[in-house]
Parts: sequence; C-alpha cells; structure tokens
Amino acid sequence: MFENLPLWPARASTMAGNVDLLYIFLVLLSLFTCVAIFITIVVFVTKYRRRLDGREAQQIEGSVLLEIAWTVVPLGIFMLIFAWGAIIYFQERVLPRDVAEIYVVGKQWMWKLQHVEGQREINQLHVPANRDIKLIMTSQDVIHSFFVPEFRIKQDVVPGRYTTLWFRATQPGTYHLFCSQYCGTQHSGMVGQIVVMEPAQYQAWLTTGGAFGSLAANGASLFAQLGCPTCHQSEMQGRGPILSEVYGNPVRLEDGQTVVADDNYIRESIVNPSAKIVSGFKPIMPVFQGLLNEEQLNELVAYVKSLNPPPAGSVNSPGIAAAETKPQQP
Amino acid sequence: MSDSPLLVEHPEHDNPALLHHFATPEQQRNTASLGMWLFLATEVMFFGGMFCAYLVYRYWYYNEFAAGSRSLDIWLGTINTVVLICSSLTVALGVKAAQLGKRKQLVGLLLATLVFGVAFLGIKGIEWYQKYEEHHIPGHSFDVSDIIQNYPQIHIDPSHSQIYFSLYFAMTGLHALHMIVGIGIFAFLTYYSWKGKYGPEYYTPIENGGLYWHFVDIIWIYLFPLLYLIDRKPLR
Amino acid sequence: MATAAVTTERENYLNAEYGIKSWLLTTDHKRIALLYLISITFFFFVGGFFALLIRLELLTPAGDLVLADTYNKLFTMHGQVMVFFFLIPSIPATLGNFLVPMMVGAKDLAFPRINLLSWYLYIAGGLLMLLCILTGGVDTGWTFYTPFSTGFSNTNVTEAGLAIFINGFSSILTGLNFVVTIHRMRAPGMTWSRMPLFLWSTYATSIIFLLGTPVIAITLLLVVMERAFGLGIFDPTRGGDPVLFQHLFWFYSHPAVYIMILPAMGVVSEIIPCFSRKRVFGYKAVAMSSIAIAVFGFLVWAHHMFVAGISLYAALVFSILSYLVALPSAVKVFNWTATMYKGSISFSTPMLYALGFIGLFTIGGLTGLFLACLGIDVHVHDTYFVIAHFHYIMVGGALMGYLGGLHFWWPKITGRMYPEAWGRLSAMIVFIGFNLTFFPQFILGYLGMPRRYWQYPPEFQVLNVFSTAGASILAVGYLLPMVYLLWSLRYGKLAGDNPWGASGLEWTTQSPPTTFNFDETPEVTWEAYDYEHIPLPMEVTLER
Amino acid sequence: MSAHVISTKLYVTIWIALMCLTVITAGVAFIDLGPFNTIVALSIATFKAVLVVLIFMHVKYTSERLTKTVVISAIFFLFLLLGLSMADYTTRLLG
Repeated sequence: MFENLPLWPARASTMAGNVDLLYIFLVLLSLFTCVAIFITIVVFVTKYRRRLDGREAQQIEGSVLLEIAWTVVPLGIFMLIFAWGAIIYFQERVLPRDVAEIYVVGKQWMWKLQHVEGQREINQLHVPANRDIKLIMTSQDVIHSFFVPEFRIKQDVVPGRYTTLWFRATQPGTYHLFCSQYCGTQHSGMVGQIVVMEPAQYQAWLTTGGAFGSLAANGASLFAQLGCPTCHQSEMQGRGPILSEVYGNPVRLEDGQTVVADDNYIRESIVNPSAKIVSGFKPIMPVFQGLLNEEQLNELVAYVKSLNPPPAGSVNSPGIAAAETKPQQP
Repeated sequence: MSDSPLLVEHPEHDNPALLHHFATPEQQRNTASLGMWLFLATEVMFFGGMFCAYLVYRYWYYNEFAAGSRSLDIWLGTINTVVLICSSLTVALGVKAAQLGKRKQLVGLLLATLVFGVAFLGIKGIEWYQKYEEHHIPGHSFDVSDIIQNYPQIHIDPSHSQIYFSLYFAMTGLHALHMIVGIGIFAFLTYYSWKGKYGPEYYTPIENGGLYWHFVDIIWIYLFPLLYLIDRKPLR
Repeated sequence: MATAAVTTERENYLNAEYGIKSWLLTTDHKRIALLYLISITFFFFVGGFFALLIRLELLTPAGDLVLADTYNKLFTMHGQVMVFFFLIPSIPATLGNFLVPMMVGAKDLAFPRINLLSWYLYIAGGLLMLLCILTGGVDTGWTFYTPFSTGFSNTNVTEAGLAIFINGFSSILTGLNFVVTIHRMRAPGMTWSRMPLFLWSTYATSIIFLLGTPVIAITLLLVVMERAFGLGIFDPTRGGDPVLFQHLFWFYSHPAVYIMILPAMGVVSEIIPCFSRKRVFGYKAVAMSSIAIAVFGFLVWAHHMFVAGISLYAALVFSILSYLVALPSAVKVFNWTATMYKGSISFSTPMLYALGFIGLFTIGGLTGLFLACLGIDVHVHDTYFVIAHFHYIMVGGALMGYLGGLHFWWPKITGRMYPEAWGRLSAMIVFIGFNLTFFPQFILGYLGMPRRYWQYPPEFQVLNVFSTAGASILAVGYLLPMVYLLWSLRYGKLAGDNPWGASGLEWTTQSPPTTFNFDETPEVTWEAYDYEHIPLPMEVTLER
Repeated sequence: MSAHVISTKLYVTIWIALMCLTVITAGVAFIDLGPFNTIVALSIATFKAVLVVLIFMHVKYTSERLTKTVVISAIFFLFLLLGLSMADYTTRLLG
C-alpha cells in the first residue's frame, strides 16, 4: 500500500535536489523539536501527575538565562534556514546565461505555449532535457500560477506584464503542469503536461510542426502588416527608434533616465508606447493596447529580440533577475 | 439609555452624567478620551490603505498625477483648506467655552463650525460638479482629452489618468463622508449644548467631537498638497 | 440535585431580568458574550457544513459530488465564514467579553453600549453574509484576489465584501473596548505585572484589531467600488497593479492569524498553571511575547507573495522578518512546557485541550518555518501544505484553545459542570480526528496538489481519503460538546464559585456572577497565578 | 488632563499660523523647485498637522503619555504599511 505513497514528487530538474535537501533538513529539524517537546511534556505530566499523597506543586518563578537561551538558539537556527532558503531562491530567480526561451500565456482555463521556433501548444509543453529553459509568461485575464511540482518551481502569471521562470529538466518523462493560483470555475481543469525529451528527439519534434513559421518570422510579418516599418526604419531618418540591437541594451529616455530594454520594456513600448519615450523622439506612436492579443504581442517581442545579431537571448546580467518587473506597466 | 435605571440603584452616584461602572468622573473622562484617540488611530490606518495606493501609483504614473492635479481648481482647494482651518479654530474655542461653562458662546461657536462644515461640502460639491461636466469622473463617460490637449508637453495615458481620478474621488469622497458624519455629530452637540447639557463638569462629548473634527481637518491638510499641488510650476 | 439547585439559586446575571428585550438591549458584557456565543456557534456549524461537503467532494479524484462552480463557492464561503464570522470573533468576543471586565475587577467594559453595538454590527454583517450565501454565494476564495474578484467573478462579491466590511467595524469596536478597559478599568492593585496572561494576549489581539482591520476595510471597499464604478485601482488593463491588492489584503490578513491564535494562547496560559497548580514559568516573557507577536505580525505579510511577482529584495526582507515572529511563539511553547515541571498535574478536560493545543500549535508553528523559507515556499505555496499549516494553527491552535477555554470557564458562565468523562472523550476525538484530517495534507502539498482543486490527479487519492475520514471523526468531536454542554445547562451539577481552585479575580465571585460582577470593587494584593495560596477544592482532590 | 484651559490668544495665533502656511504652500507650488516642491508641500502639511495635534487637540498639554503613545504608534504603523509596500515597488526594477 505504501508503495503508492511517496513523500515527495520525482526529482526532474536541477533545482529539485536542492529544494529537497533543505526540505529534508527542515523535516528532521522539526521532527527533532517536536519529539523533544512532546517527550518533555509526557515526562512532566506523568512524573508530576497529581496524586493523593497530597504533594504540592513546587513554585518556580522562571529563569532569565533559560529565556535568553531559548530565544537566541532558535534565532541562530532560523537565520541558518533563512540563508539556505535565500540561496535557493536566488538560484531560482536569477537566470543563467544562454537560455532557450518559450512564451507562456495563461488564460481561463488553459495554458498556451509558443516556442520560438514556431510550434504552438495548448496545455502541453515539450522541452529538451539538459537545456536551460526560460519561460516568459503573461496572462490575458486573471492571475494564474505556473507550477511544476517535479521541477519544484512556481511563479504567478500576472496580467499586464511578464514574469519569468527558468528550469533545467534532467529526466526525460511526462510531468504535471498545474495552475496553482485560483482563477475561476475550471481552475482545477487548467492542468497540463510537461514532456521532457532527449535533445535529439526534441529537435525531431520541432520539425514536425513547423507549419506556423518561427515566432520571430510571424512577428516580422505582423510588424509589416501593422505598418511599423514606416517609422522604425533601419537608418536614422525614421520617426521611431531603430530596433536592431535594442534588446538587452540600455536605452536613454527623454526624462534622462536609463532603462535596460528587457522583455517587459518591449512589451510596454508596444501596448503603451508613450510610457517611456526614447530620448530624441516624440510620443507619436499609436497605442496598441487591446488591438493585439497576448500571443501576437509575444511574436512581436520575439521579432524585436531576433533583430539583435547573435549570440542574442541573454540580458541576464545578475542585476536583472528572473521576474523582470518594472515600475511602469501598460 | 438603558443605563439610566441602573443609576437609580446606585444612589452613591450623585452626578447624573457618571455612568454606573465608573468610580469617578475623572476616570470616565479619561476613558472616553482614550477611546476617542484609539478610534482616531484606526482612522489613520483606514485612510492609510488609500495613501498606500496613492503612493504606489504616483510613483509609477507621475505624469498623469501631475496633469490630473493641474486640472483641479487650486483656488477652491485653497479656500476649502482655509474654511476647514477656521472650523478647527471654532471647535477649539468651543471646547474652551464648554470648559468655562459659557453656554451661549459654546452654541455660537458650534453653529459657526456647522456653517464652515456645510460650506466645505458645498465647495467640494461645486468641484465635483465641475469634474462631472468635464467628464473626469471614472466610468463609461470618462474622457481626459481636454487634459491631454492642454498639456502637450507631458504624455498622458488616459487609463492612468483614470487611476488618479479614481483615487481623487475615493479619497475626497471618504473625507467628505467623514465630514458629513462630523456635521451630524456637531448638530447633535449643538442641540444638547443649547439645552445646557454640557458645562465645566461634563464636556467630554464636546471634547471628543472636537478631536474627531480636528482629525478630519488633518486628513484634508494632507489631501490638499497630495491631490492639488503635485505639479503647479510653469510649463516648459 | 437539580431541584435543590432551583431553590437555592442566587441572583445572577442570567436571572436578573427576563424576556427577549432584556437580552437584545442588554449592556451587560456577560450577556453580550452569550449572544456572541450563540451567534458564532451558528456560523461555526455553517462553515463546518461547507467543510464537510468539501471533504466529501475530495473523496474521489473526479469532480462528481458537486459542480465546479459550487465547489468554488463552498471553499470560498467556508473560508469567509470561518475566518471572519467564527475564528476572529471566537475567543475575543465570547470569552474575552465575559472575562476581561471580571479579570480586571471592573463592573463592565469601558463602553457597554458600544459593546452591544459591536454585536449588532456582527449580526448585520452576518445576516448580509447569509443573504449572500443564500442568493448564490461567492466564488473568489476568501482572499478576494484581484482582478478575478473585481472584473471576472459574477457572483455576490459585493455583498460578501460589504458583509466583511461591516463585520470589521464590530472587531474594531471590540478591540477598542478591550484596550480602553485594560488601561482604565483595572481594580486597585491590579498592576500590569499582576494581570492574568489572558489579558495580555487579549490586549495584544486588540492592537491588531485596531491597526489592521481598518486596512482590510478600505481594501474591500475599494474592491466593491471597483466593481460598482470601474475605478481601475487594481485593474491591470487600466494600469492598476493586482499585486497591490495582495499587499493591502495581507497587511491585515497575516496579522489576522495572530488575532485568532493570540487569544487561544491566552487561554492556554490560564489553563496550564491552573491544572499544574503552579505560577506560570517566565510570566514576563510570556506576557511580552504576546505584544511582540502583535507588533512583529505586521512586518511579515509579503511572505504570502513570494511567487506573486514581488521584487527579489522585498522577498528577502519579508522572509527574514518572518522568522522574527516565530521567536515569541517558540518562547511561549517552551514556557508552557516548563510550567509543568514539578507541578501537580491533573488531566481535566481543559488541560487535555491545552496539551492538545501545544502539540498541534508546535507542529503548525514549525511548518510555518517551511513557508517563511524562500526556497521551500516557492514549491509548497498554494498547495495543500499551506492548507495543512494554517489549519494546524487556526483549528489545531485557535479552536482547541477556544474549546479548552469554553470548558474551563463553563462553570463560571453557567454555574454548572459539564460531564467530565464526555469532555475528555471529545477532547481525544478532536485531537485524533484533527491529525488524521490535516497531517496527510502536508504530504499532499509537498507532492504538489494545489489548493482549491475540485478534481485532482488520481495518485493523490489515498491521502485524501485519510483526510476525509479524519474530517468525519472531527465532526463527531465537535458535535459532542454541543450536545453535552447543552445537556449540562439543565442537568449538570452545580459548579460552586471556584470548582478548579483557580486563580484570577473572576473566580472570586459567585458562579454565575451577578450583573455587576463584584459586590464591592476588589482590591488586588496578590500576584497572578498565586497557586501556593489557593486551596484546591476537596472534590477536585478526591476525584483524581 | 483636560482641566487645562488654553488661552484664546494662543488659539488665534495658531490659527493665523495655519492660514499663513496654507497660503505659503499654495504659493510655493507655483515656483519650480524640482523635486523639492513635493518635499516642501509635505513638510508644510506635516508642520500644520503637528500644530493642530499639539495645540488644538491639546496633546502638548496632556499629562498623559498614553495619548502620545497612541498618536506615535498610529503614525508608526502607517509608515510600516507605506514603507514595506514601497520596499517592493522601488526594487522591482532591480529584480
């Protein structure tokens, strides 16, 4: 019977072992504390049980030394746990260089996934093993949460901005994908599968569904279709900034600030162009909020990113960590 | 007043204003005063939630907040501040009149406070009506194209403007609600002052009503710069 | 026995006046406490009924008992009713109302009429909540997360929000009354260092009532206004930040957990010395830790938001602060344990509940460390691990404390004893049923079962079956006291003024007390928990 | 505590001060001081609030520490709410 009762899910990512190690440490620590307290209580209540011999309780005021001891010792242990947990959290949130990107859109009640190469999936995500994958996620309605227990990762997917998540799967196989933030009627139906494949198999899988064209290519045609090239030309005369080599680089704004053009910046510049005006330009670009759906936005973002000469893809200087959020939102 | 029959059973209380469960009038007064101050502390946190939202969005959407603030009538805002400060003076003097047992003076000062309070609400009403005519009230007919035209130098996103006006109406609305409650309390206090209920022996309600009134005044003292004075400097 | 009782019955607060009006217009804190007792018991069974339906639905992986929508409403209303209409008022409004004036040696609370107003506000909020439930319910989860609650749910969110808004004022006024009473109404000689620890924890609770509740009131008001007028403060399509709602919500709702647990800690701090016949170990440390919990409780709220999209640095700050609040809780557990050392311990029903409290609270507290720990929280956040953790605190902690306190002061409140054997039996049943219900959920959570799931993958079924089985036992454990406590009102033996030989001013008056509690204002000349000088009643000595 | 009666003269002086400060704060807003506009406006508001609390609300004259404690803790907890929330918003750019 207990064969069907595992204590933790499979460890299928590089993160899982680290989390489990800390978890097991905490379980043992808790177990030790519980047992120590419970045994003490049991000993006290049996040894000092009220008897008919009329023995009275012995009044004891307290002990400052003990109070200090059982404040300071737990504090020390807590700080250890904090530091350990913080290290793991850093690993989870700070992205490694050279990651493969996949776009995720949550909506009531499904996961829509877009591969840079063009494959689109619903509620099923194919990824290669032993490759760092970055998920760039947004929601088109309410808050969802992308949760893969076997990878020990979770991140809320918030409408109106990108949040990111990365993982490196280690074991080929099929794993749960849950939405863990309550999102309405079919919340428990917003589940899917993560299919981890050997890299070679994954390459083969990629070629089977290429009908869509790559994400950046779709973005390029959308870019042309929306008339963007009228202003965003490749030389300086355009009324809008040149877009090649924007992504990942610092941009000087009209108000003197400098921001790094990350995913959220590009997204915002499309849906709400005038939030951050690039120095030397006028706020004349039309607002695309409501005119583009989240998938189209992702295509445009992917296109802008593809304009960078290779090797592209990594803006991930340690300063700009996983959840690239900015004070300004569309 | 379900307490009154109990007073009969306790003849040692010769002061009719002293409730049965207090030992001395002093204790009763201190109790009421502490209660009022604690209530004001909760009010600070009540407005605090909105101040928090204000702070976040002003930090994010400074341009829209600046433009929104410009569209308010600074004259009416200043006059309203003056009106409230005057009302605070009359309240403070009213408490003093009660302490000294000057009934007519007390009634006069409370009436003056009522007049100032109503004047404040009247001016606030005019301002809101202006906003209504300008379509600056959040909702379906919300439209800030006039603000956008007036300030071409600053880029303004209408939906962010709506956040400013949402906060403007939420904050001034709740403040006005507190004013209305305050006017109700003061009408009540005026009536009983006229009846001669309060004097040097017993003026706790006047004192506590005054504390409430001053508190509402203080909220406005902050709302005025936060909402009206964000950006008044000459445009470049 | 019973007939003798009738003839010798002294005048007390229960028989001082008769008629429905004498209850509904009473300003006597003890009668108001009973009004609360009846109303929160009603809401407890409403919330419990929803819980039972939830557990039955989760017996099988498929969503087969109720519809998905119904299930979502069930867990939402279970949460809202239990948190806002049972747990938060439970101990403060019943035992607190009854005991605070008596413990300080006063005739009543500082503001008796405001106290009655609190109850009416509670009832108004409660009726609105019932109306909301009966007209279709609400499905946002008790957390009301935006933008789901503002823009997507088409259930009775407005009604539920307003119900909790109104109920909030009831809490604020109750807290205000307690703080003022403790400051201003203490009898001569009742210094701060002589106050029973129940008063200290009630005082700490009231601080949270006063400073936290207004924030959730305004937050829910903003949600209601956003629904009504489309303000856009939390609406991402208008540039609002849905995460801001979470900040404001948890600013109150994390401290609210301490509103629930602190009074229970106070109860336990009364019970353990009494049934150990000892002064509590480290009185000052226990008293100060209550205040520390109340203050630190306000510093930790964003540990509910580690994966919500807050900044990395904010997460670090809130994580480290979260450990601070664990310290005073640990200090309390250690002191209670030390109190039993060299005591004279009896296993009366209240003591069983108190021991159960320590056990369950210890587990709940330790698993709290997991959630404060960033690395673990990312994995277990929004899973059944969290459910198990907070039920260990709120049900294993707060509810055990409430039941323990109810049994402990039942003789004082009603003048009657409950049947001791039944009391012990139900305490055991609750303890066993509780662990069977919620312990498997820790494992479920770590395995990855998300919360608020109407249907779930089949591999989680075994643990869910355990949980549902436990819930059935738990239900029996809660129904039993209901039955025998009611029975004792008529048939219980007369309690006497101080059946336990307990310390505290409330035990120096008659049971049930008279309307003004004390014939003369008492003068306190002894320290708290002065068990050396309190004789144990003969029958208690012999019974053991 | 409440037995203290404050002279009418002081009340009127404070009132005049509050009026002047109101005019000053409205006037200063029209001068471009950069970020100092906000700082000046809020400083004046705080100064006005302090005057009201200390004199009109008698906090200066109360012999009780408790009233002052209540005022200070309310402000303290308000700043906790604002400060810790902003700790998130101001550092989101950094990660």
